[in-house]
Amino acid sequence: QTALAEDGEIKVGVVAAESGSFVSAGNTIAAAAKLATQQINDAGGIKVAGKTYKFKLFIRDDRTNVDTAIAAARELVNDVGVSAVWGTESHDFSVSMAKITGSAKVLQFTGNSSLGGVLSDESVAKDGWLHYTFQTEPQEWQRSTSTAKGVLSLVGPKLKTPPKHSVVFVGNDATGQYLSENYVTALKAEGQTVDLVKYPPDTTDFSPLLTRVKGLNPDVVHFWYNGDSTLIAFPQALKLGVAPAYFLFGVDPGIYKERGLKADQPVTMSCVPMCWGSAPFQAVKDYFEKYFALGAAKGPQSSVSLLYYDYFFMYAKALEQVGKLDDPDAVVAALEKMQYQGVVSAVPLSFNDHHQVTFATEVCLAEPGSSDKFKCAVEAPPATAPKAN
Amino acid sequence: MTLLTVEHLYTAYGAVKVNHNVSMTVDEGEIVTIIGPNGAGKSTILRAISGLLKPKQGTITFNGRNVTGLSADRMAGLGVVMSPEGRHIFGDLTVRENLKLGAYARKDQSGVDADIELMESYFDILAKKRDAKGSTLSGGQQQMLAIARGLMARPRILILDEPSLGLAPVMVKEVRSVIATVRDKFNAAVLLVEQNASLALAVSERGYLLQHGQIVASGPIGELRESSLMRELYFGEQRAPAGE
Amino acid sequence: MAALEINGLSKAFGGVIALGGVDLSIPDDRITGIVGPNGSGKTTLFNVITGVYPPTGGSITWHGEDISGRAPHQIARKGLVRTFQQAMSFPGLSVKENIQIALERGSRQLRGQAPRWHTPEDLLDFVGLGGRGGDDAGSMPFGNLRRLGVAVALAANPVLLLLDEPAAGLSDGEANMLADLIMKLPEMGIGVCLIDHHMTFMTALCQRLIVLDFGTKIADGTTQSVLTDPKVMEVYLGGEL
Amino acid sequence: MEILIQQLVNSLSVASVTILIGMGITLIFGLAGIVNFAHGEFLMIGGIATWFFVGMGLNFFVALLLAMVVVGALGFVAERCLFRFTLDRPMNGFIMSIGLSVILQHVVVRVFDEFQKSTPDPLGAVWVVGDVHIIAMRAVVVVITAIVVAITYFGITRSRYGLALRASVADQATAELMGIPVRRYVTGVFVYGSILAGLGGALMIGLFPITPFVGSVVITRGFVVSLMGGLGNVNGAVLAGLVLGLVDGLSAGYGYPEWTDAYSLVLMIVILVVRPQGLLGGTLGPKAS
Amino acid sequence: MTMEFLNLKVPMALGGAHGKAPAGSTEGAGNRGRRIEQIALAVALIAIVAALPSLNIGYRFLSIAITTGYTAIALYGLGLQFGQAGIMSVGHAAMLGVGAYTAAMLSNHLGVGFWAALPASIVFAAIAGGLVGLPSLRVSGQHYIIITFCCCALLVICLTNGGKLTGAATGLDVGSIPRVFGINFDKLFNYYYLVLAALVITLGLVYAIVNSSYGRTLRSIRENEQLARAIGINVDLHKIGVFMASGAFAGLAGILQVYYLRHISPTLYGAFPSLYLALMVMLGGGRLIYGPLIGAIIVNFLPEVMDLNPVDSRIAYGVALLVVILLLPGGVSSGLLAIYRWICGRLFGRVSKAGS
Ligand SMILES: Nc1ncnc2c1ncn2[C@@H]1O[C@H](COP(=O)(O)OP(=O)(O)OP(=O)(O)O)[C@@H](O)[C@H]1O
Ligand SMILES: Nc1ncnc2c1ncn2[C@@H]1O[C@H](COP(=O)(O)OP(=O)(O)OP(=O)(O)O)[C@@H](O)[C@H]1O
Ligand SMILES: [Mg+2]
Ligand SMILES: [Mg+2]
Repeated sequence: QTALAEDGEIKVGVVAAESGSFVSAGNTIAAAAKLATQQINDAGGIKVAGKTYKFKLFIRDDRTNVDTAIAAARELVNDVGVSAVWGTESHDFSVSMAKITGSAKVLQFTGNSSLGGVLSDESVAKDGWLHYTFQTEPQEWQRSTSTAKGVLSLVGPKLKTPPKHSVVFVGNDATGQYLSENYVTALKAEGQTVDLVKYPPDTTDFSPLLTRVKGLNPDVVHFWYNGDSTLIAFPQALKLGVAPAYFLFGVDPGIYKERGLKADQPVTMSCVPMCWGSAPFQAVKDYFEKYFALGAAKGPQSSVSLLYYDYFFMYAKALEQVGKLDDPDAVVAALEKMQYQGVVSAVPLSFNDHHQVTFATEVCLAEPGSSDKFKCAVEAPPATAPKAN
Repeated sequence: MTLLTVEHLYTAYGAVKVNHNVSMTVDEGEIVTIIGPNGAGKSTILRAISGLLKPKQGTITFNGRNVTGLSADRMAGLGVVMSPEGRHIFGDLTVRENLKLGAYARKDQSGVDADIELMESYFDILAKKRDAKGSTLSGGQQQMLAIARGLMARPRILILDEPSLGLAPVMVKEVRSVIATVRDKFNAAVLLVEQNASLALAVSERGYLLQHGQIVASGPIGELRESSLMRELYFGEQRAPAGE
Repeated sequence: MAALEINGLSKAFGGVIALGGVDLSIPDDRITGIVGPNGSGKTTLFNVITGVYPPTGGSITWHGEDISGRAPHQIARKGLVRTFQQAMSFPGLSVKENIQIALERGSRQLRGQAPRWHTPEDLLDFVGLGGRGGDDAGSMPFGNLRRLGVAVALAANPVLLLLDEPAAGLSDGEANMLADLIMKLPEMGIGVCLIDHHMTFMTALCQRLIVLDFGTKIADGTTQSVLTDPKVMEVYLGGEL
Repeated sequence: MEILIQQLVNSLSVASVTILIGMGITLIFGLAGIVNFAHGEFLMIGGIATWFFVGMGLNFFVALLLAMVVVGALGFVAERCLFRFTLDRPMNGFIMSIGLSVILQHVVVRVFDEFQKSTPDPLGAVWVVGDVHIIAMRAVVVVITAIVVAITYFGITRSRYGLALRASVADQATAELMGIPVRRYVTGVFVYGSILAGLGGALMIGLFPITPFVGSVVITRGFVVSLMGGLGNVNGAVLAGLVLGLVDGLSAGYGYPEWTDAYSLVLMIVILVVRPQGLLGGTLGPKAS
Repeated sequence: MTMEFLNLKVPMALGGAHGKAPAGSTEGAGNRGRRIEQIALAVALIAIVAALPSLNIGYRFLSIAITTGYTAIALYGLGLQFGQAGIMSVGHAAMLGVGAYTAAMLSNHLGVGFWAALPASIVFAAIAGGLVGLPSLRVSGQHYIIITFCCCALLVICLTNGGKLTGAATGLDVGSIPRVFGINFDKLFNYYYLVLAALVITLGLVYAIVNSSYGRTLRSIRENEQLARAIGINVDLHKIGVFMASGAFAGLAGILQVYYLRHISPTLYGAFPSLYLALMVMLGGGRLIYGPLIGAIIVNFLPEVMDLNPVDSRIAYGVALLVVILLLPGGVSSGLLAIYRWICGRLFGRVSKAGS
């Protein structure tokens, strides 16, 4: 069932939500894929065993519906015969799809943080069901630690006394449940006492829960994970005077500026994975220029595209290294060993032995009273997982 | 003066034809009865006149004005008011509210309270059950309420579909006098469908005999009662085939 | 002892006393009539007997068994089946299916007898609706609907059939035909208890009349004697018939 | 103590938006006999329209009035072109309204985009009393809700329209025989309910950002309020809205936060089982057989 | 109470809103010719559907056909409940959820595989159906609908907060179906036939129920509860019975779903999937035997067929729904049936007498 390229084409697929409730994240994947494949093809394609191949991209909408996602995966894998798939952005779909791609030896790149929960020695081993699956979001403890360090180091100097008590405010869905555990651990490792408050997904009026948070007397409130919800909750928190400092995960400085958000308190924010509103590296800046030039929308989720972009290049590089198109096992082996200098990270990207990528997270501080002055930092990813003390 | 004229009326429910070429008149202050076996289409004529059912063909003229096809609420506004078969009391509303609704189309809201008292004097049960919900009334009590509710509109013509249904003999007599009152006091005509022979014969002046959706005889009620169909129907002198 | 024995039965709705301690005995091999002014509690009596409302006080004994407070379907299965004052059917179904449903239910309560009607058509013929089986029960004229109501109740295989104003809306001629039909029932082993205001109909059918007024029994006896009772004449008949 | 007072203040403001949604639904459901699942989308469009007009440079409160007009017109068209034809089959109307909600969501996505929309806080002020923060815009929402409740109460419950509407939903044909222009009234109620949705949406975007998908989040609460209070019962909607607001405020403040949504659901089921006609009693809605 | 009095269509309870049974409905299909016609149609349909995979239709199509299949099974339960007993639910996905989670939890915590879990899923979903049905004995149609919606939301909250037991928001994974007679169900074709077999059994059972005296009993409850009680029908018992039957079919659908997706999470069983189930039944028509199947086919395949821009396709989809509901209030199946009868009438020169 291996996808054999014909006429110098390598078929690759994307499954993403172009409609339905995940549409804002889903659209960014398709946009990134188009940009990456176009760049690779324009630069002369992929040279394998002396022959030149171009990527042929098949994009399928999953309508934020798992049945459609599976049908799309089946189609791409069995009918179209792609050799690799990018997507999806939601956990359930990725997992269900991995069962299809894995058994057909089709590579799958998915920027799904909670996938970390199932990537294990066993599942990524040679006959494991995730052997062909790669997680393109950083390992959660890495992101959590570099974020926690970044937030505390930026906020600390702005407060009268160093922050000691953090409250993590997170949506009670799959990603939220999985992510918050790691972040709480990371904060504890940085010496914080931490309270975790989960809000039901789809909450619109946060004032009762925020008042509860206020009652906990936090030094810093961390709005974790869902940028859209954070953008609803944060202004309410400001009005209720919930805390002396805030951290907004997944809120891009670009959005902060666009919304004209402003606070007297220090506010930090971070993006998944790099911010388009205040990009730390020239490469990222260039990337977003091209990305938005293609007509992609500027939203809280725009950065998600970066979780997919680099991996087209990595995959192309791996194919060239292997020199064969019909040996997915060799491609996996090549990827496992590869160091690739991508856009998303200052240090080369690489996968660990659980097929998880490593890179740092950018954290920015908005100067109190301003909506467009940012100070950003990228904490180097830690080498080992933190332990709460 | 002719108040209501029906000319060449045809009615149907979907493909089921009911009335064929029905023509009739009601004069001002007159009491007219339509008589006919079960399923002859009596109620259907009344529905067409009161605007609940659009006629397939024919014209209905009221007070010199062509009212064919007007909706029921417009007809009520003009003074054509029907008290339907099977009472149709608003079960969730109180007796008083039911009466008030009867007067909905009236412009002179001031007279309404006085009329409610009048109705309560005709049917004393309505006073006793003033605040009871319609659904808790007994069948006969509901029937009285339905008639009173129709009267509350101060209609020019009151259409009653089987008003004596479910009434005790003593109340049937009461209804008889109320119908007479309608004409005398309210100055209204009455168009009646009634199975109770003694009531129909006692109150009405003229009648139409309906069979298979068509008018087969008409005239002063005294003459009609001699017709064979009428005898068969009302007095059971001969058996009509069942299920007509 | 009669099949249905009612002792001191009372029913109050809030302040309204619909039944104020009624004693009755109704046999299941005859036709018994109940009359009374509007609102005197006749329908309520049926409702309480058939379990639609629990009684406020008193007892109902059916063939020696106390059935007060039982659920309506349990009472129906014991052979006490009623019709409704507002004629009822299963409106969205065909006339035939209306009867079939009840027949199937009734055939499970045969109490050792042979079924009286084998097919819906038999029963339709019996009530004079022969050939109407395909009609939609919801769009029948009033009179036929009444007949269908009786047919459905008969199909449920009653021992005592409680009819609430079966002749309402029928002309005298039609009422006579219905009376002929009801007359046949006791011979078939079905007792009848009947409410109606149609006096020619009642006098033709019932040898015995019970009169209720304000929830109490004011007369009980032969039709002749009851109808000449001055009290009944006053409250119910409003003078001579 | 401040926290408790703050929670009570919050509850009141949560309750008022809920009341506005619930009141629109209770009128449309209980008095016009239409189960409009797209009511949430009507609200969303009210919010998006406000955002659009504010973006054009209009004052927030002018935009709010325009949004009410827009949604009212939408309601008029929907009733005249769609729900009119399903009055006798409420379940079909219900399914149709689901279709309508899909259409409205995606038309908004098509015309604008799928991202959150927000307007600057129209008032911006926050009054701090002790340590209790009273957000000016929320206070305004409470006041507007109170005014609307009063208008509705006297306009619908106290006038003869209320009675006529209750009669119409119970038995349309007989109501017509009484001279009640049932069709016109149904349209009227539907449009009025829609205008309330428009107002709710406008006020909502005055409080926090909304997305084209917000309708489906608020709609359940609207139905819960209308049934809990009693269909068609304005007072009932107010009471139920307050109860829900209080339950939300207190459970969020003192319960297990991840179970926040469950408290009000359980409460509603219990109330409906114990009092099927709702707390204050109402119509049976689309005629129950 | 006379329903059609005054000849205005009386608005019926939200529950039983299909109006009159369309001509030629399965209800009381007594006529022998019609029965032969039905059997022939069923055989032809099954033959076509069974032959589909060999026509090289592609995996995408096949996948969607599987989804359609198990959705249709759940819809048949809902169709019984709504079409026959007249009680609608917009929380039916919760019943699927109980079936699916029963299987997944048995597999994860007790190592019980597909075949052993199958009866358990059906039984648990049936019990859940009965429990959720209890309030319907007290509250009226439209109130009950909202209760089902809330029950569904509650289930999702419980599953989301169920920790290890339910896999919380992340959900649970299951393995493959153990082979029987050497059939490997990991092959999509084989899974397709498994679902097809389940669907055919469902169809047969539903057909039998609808045409049995039990089916008639349910319809009598739909049409007039009070009268049904008065002739000795235990209305409450049968209502709960139909909820349990409906739940059982949903349970079957649920276990088929979980072993197809191989991974489930609470959001699959929330408000939206539930609404779509209700929508499919209404669209296809709850009272005709092929109604639920047609509804499932339309909803699952329509977006595929109209593969416009996703946003446009949603709009077109909504518009199509409005048009269907307005023009064919009895559902697409009744519209198709009318066309079929019309053609037959034309072809054979006889006017179909059904329903006249
Ligand atoms: N809603 C309806 N749909 C179809 N046919 C109907 C409908 N209502 C009545 N019919 C039919 O129309 C015919 C006339 O009915 P109608 O109710 O006018 O009779 P009627 O003379 O008033 O009889 P009754 O004395 O029993 O009240 C009957 O054959 C009946 O079956
Ligand atoms: N559910 C109820 N709630 C309150 N009062 C009721 C209820 N049902 C009946 N009543 C009252 O009880 C009394 C008896 O009513 P019932 O229906 O038994 O009278 P009836 O003898 O059948 O009269 P009719 O001959 O008019 O049918 C009436 O005054 C009625 O208003
Ligand atoms: Mg009639
Ligand atoms: Mg009575």
